[in-house]
Amino acid sequence: MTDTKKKEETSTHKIGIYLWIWGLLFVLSFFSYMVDWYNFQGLLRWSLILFFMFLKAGLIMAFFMHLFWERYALVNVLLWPMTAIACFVGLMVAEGKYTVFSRLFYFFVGG
Amino acid sequence: MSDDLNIKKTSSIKTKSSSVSGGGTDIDYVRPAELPEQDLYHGHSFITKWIFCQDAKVIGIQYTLTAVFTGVVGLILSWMMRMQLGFPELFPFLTAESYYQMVTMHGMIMVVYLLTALFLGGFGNYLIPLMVGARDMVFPYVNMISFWMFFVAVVVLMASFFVPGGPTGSGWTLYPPQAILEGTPGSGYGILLMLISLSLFVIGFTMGGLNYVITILQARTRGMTLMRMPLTIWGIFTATVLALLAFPALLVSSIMMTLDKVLGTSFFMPTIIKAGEMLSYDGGSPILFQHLFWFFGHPEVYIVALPAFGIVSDLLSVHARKNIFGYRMMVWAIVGIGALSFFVWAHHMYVSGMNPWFGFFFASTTLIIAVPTALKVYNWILTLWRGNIRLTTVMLFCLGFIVTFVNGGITGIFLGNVIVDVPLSDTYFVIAHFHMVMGIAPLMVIFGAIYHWFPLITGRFLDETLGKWHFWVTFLGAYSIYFPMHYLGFIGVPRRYFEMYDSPYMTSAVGMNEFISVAAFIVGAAQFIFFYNLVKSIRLGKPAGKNPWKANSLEWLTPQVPPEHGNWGEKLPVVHRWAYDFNVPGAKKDYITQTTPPSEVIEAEVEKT
Amino acid sequence: MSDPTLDKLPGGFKGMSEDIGSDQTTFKGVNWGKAMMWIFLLSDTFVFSCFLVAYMKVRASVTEPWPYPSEVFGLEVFGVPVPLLLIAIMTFVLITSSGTMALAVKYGYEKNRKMCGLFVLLTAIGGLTFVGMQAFEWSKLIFHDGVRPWGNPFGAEQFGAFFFMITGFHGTHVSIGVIFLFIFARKVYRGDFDTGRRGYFTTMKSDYVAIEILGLYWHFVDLVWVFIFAFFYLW
Amino acid sequence: MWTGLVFLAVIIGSIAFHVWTPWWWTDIASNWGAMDDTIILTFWIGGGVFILVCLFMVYCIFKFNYKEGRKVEYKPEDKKLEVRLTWATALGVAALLAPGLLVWNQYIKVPENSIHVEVMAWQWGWKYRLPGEDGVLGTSSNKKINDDNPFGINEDDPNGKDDILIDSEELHIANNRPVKILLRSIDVLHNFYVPQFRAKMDAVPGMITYYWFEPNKIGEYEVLCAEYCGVGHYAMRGLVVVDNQEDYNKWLAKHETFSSFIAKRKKEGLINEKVVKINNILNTKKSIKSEKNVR
Ligand code: HEA
Ligand code: HEA
Ligand code: CUA
Ligand SMILES: [Cu+2]
Repeated sequence: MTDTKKKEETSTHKIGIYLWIWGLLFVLSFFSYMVDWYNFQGLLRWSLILFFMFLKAGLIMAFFMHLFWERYALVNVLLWPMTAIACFVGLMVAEGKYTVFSRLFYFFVGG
Repeated sequence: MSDDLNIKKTSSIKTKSSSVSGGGTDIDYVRPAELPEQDLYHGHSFITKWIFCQDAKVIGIQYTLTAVFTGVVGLILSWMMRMQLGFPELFPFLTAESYYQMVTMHGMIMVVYLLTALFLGGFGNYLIPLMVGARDMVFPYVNMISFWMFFVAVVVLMASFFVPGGPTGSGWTLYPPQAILEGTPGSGYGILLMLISLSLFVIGFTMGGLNYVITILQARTRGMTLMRMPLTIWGIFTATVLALLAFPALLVSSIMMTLDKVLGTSFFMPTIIKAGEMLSYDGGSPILFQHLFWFFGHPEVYIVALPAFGIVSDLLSVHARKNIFGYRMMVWAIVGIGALSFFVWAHHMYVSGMNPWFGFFFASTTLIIAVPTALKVYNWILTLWRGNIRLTTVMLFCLGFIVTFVNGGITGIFLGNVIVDVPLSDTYFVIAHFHMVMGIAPLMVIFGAIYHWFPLITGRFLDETLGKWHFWVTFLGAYSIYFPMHYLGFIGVPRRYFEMYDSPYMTSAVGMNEFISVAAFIVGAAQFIFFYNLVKSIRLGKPAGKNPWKANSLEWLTPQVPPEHGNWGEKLPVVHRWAYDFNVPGAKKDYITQTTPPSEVIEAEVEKT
Repeated sequence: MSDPTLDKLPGGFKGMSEDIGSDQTTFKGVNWGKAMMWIFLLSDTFVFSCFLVAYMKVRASVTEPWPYPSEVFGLEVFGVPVPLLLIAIMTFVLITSSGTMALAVKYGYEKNRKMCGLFVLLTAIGGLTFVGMQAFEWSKLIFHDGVRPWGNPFGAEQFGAFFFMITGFHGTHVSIGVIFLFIFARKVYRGDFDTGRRGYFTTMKSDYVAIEILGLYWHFVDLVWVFIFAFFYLW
Repeated sequence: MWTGLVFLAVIIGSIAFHVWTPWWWTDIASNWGAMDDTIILTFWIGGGVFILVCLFMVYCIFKFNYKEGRKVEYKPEDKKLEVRLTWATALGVAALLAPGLLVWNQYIKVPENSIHVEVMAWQWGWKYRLPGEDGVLGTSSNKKINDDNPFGINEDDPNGKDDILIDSEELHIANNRPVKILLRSIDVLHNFYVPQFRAKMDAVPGMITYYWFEPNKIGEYEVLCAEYCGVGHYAMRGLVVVDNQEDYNKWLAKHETFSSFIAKRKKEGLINEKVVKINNILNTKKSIKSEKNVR
């Protein structure tokens, strides 16, 4: 994202770019659907799901929501708080695993 | 790079540097206005002027009055609790059920409906537009709705006192499964009304909070950079951001608990055997609720602390006639504390049975938070250093704040260190910690702030003599309630005990409890001095005139006192400096208001030398 | 966006530090309403994140088997079971409506009343379709499969609870969006944004930026669906 | 003038109170002396900072009281001072945190040779289960709790057969042997807390939590429930008796094992119909789930 590129696109954007993103979203959604269709499992499934998810989310935010063209002040204000969520998610994954371990280890019909 | 954005060149925080660059008019240059004037809706009738009013100042006062009303309810509840704890046999109507209901309502009211609403809704609404030089909040209509949502939330909360079964007695932390099962008082309507009230509060607050944030970010007056804002605004701003990001967790946990209660879902409810029967719940996770609650709850305690930090900085600076020490550090500390507060929540859960490895992470983050907080404390006392301290009531409350806050903060350090928390958690040590740091310290600031801004709001001073009495009784009384209380915690007295004296080693607590209770009655009663002072001074107080404390910040510089709707008359003020130019060397007066252009300061200097 | 003076400002991180250091506004050229919508969406992101985090935590810790979404949400087409078919269609519908919304915003910038109104209307219809399909999905699950918030025949009972709660919350967002889309479609056609007619309760003048703000909301709803789709249906 | 004096009095009073307080922790009866030490350390560092900060404040009150025309320092910031203070504080924090985390590490790592004791909390009381000869507790589940199986022990788990059931508030443990407390609850959160042992942890329904300690003083200790659990919370007391090995063995022998318990019930002819009943409950529950919730 260089300055010059930004400048050209600030005011209004060609319709093409929206159609492109639109198409891409279709394709990506189709791919993530295919992950299920071909019944990938395990790590592969997870990485594919997350990859397509973040790509789609990124495209929507960047272009449909115009974040790509916004000034960094706004972009940063919006993205940094996500670290709190990331931390929350990470810890809750650990917590979920710990709980299920405790249940499986000591119980025989679940908690 | 366009020149007109480069404001740093023309004026900086330090007056010294701006005054060296010589005379001429361009030194007073401030960027032209970016935005058109705000259209305001002016009320015409009593209803649109005072009830469904869109003026942030009136909304602020509405918030304050409602919050203080709930505060008085909370105070009375605390009296009754102390009655039971100090003199257990005296009042037969104080049953265990009602005791727990009181504890719960007391805690929730004080934290959420008094302090949060008062600091953000009350002070936020009143001060933000004035201090950043805006005519009003950016969306006055939404702001008005915000207050009325809050009002409804309070009504719903109070209604729970009158429903069958009474209000919920689940503790303000509302931990399931207990909160929604029989065996806890008010587990029927009480808890539902509590959850509904909280949800309404969150929704209402979100509307207000968006207004505060956007007003501060996008509606400042010319020359008002972020680094020139009074720390009050920084505190309120950061707290509001925290609230906008933390309340969602409360909302979500309220919704989920409501569903568990009403629909019989099992989000937080595992298999449970009650009275020999198995309930229909299965597989849920009580600890999940605690994570959600404290993901909200810990930021929440800073939501009530940060505005207090900000306000006390301003009060100290004005009344010590000295610039706040280390302004930039203060700003970074506020922001840093705010950001970090999202990474420490599970320090409330050290002994909750969560993944034990979390202890390492959360103990570290928790103690790290002490560093920026400590800096703030140092800066407050360094502001006093070589100042010219006016020992007004306001200043006294600030000093009281410092003592109680440091005391409570240090006990927080005890609790934050995970292994120390193990014996102390869920004992009166925790109660003492948070009353010192939350019950007393921010209240000191609120009182100080009211003594400080009352002349602006009403045009009259509060009575200083009564004020001093109010301060000393409150400070000494509250300190003697909570300082000894820590030692109850050492003995091992658990919190939320309706009575406890039959244990052999706890009998020694009886005497202390009686003492604490008496002190609590006195402190509570002292608040009525304050209320009397308020009522009396509205009509009979000494007229204050403009800017009675000789402060610098914008709110004192309105054409009218009290400020009218729209705040600024014809023209918005233009800001040239930070709010802390007190006793600038060479300046004629001991303060230079934010609107004073550099060229005038130079003249003053020239005259003097 | 269309403010020409903005083009003179430096971009990137340098621009950021200058914006933050400047007076009056921090988000240069961002309208109050738009800034407010962004911050609201940030807050709302936390709401949805909390829902999803709770879901993850509970799903990770139940010991009963979690129903296999691919089958639960499958449809039979001419006797052939197709996994997640309905959801796939819903996803495409929502993305389509997001696309039309993006175009509506674009025409809004250009103050093209006709096209803007048309695309807002199309978006509203897309949204309505989505809600309709969701209603169908819910009723299939409730009446056909016997899924309830408090239990289901397939396994862990939290499945239904989280499903109804999260999609319900999302559906509510969509429905609110649809209502506003219809209202704004009317406003655009009526020319409110060209004449600057004032709204009911406020003294603010209408402006095409309102379409952009509405667009942000709508795209956000789509964004949330991306996450729900990944975590609820594909996991 | 007297403002400063009163503040000074408050500080001195706090110190005096701390030094001469008659209220202090109970004599420790476990290995967790390290917790007390950490608290003392925190007192020294934290208390020291508290005193310094407050004394500085009092000094300022005396020294810089308002005087017309006093020369006031104009010094917006002092980078060097601030950096120094930051480091000093960080150092203080590290000095508290490091030992704290070391002790915590001990707290969550249970010694191999510890005796497992299951504490089962209910509204509002305690029950206990000890492993039998094999030293292992059988698996269990709240779903299996009924009159014939008050602890919900897995009948198919051989480890559970010889588990010793203690349907009373009183628990005995042997002196100088590490104990791993396994906490379990059948209804709401509770917390098994004996002030003299210092250690505590919540009992969470739906999972098992734990902590450990090694009692080192023979005597009787009151158990307090330290997590709010409804109106009976304050009355939810228990008793832990620390015995020498001999007394402990005697006490242990007095209690019946799970298999003897079942045998007794069978003899009394209570068990058959009940088993059918509980199975019915479990089955209906499965089918109910998709129909309609009971509550
Ligand atoms: C305004 C509210 C407020 C504030 C500011 C704080 C501040 C802090 N709190 Fe407190 N806390 C509460 C309100 C607050 N707390 C409430 C309401 C509860 C109980 C909720 C409930 O269970 O009902 C609670 C409970 C609580 C617990 C859980 C206890 C338990 O239940 O077992 C913990 C544990 O870590 C904790 C820690 C801290 C820490 C480390 C700080 C720190 O931020 C403090 C930092 C400040 C200082 C340290 C003082 C100044 C510093 C110096 C002078 C420098 C020198 C210091 C050193 C070198 C150490 N608090
Ligand atoms: C800000 C929060 C706050 C405040 C101010 C207070 C004030 C008081 N609290 Fe409370 N308290 C809590 C928050 C607070 N509390 C919480 C969160 C809990 C935990 C609940 C739970 O366990 O679930 C609790 C629990 C709690 C307990 C423990 C109960 C138990 O565990 O069994 C006790 C016991 O003594 C107690 C006592 C008191 C007393 C005597 C006062 C006061 O009397 C102190 C003196 C009063 C004042 C100094 C003034 C009060 C203010 C006003 C009347 C408003 C007026 C304001 C203006 C005009 C601006 N409180
Ligand atoms: Cu059991 Cu409190
Ligand atoms: Cu906390």
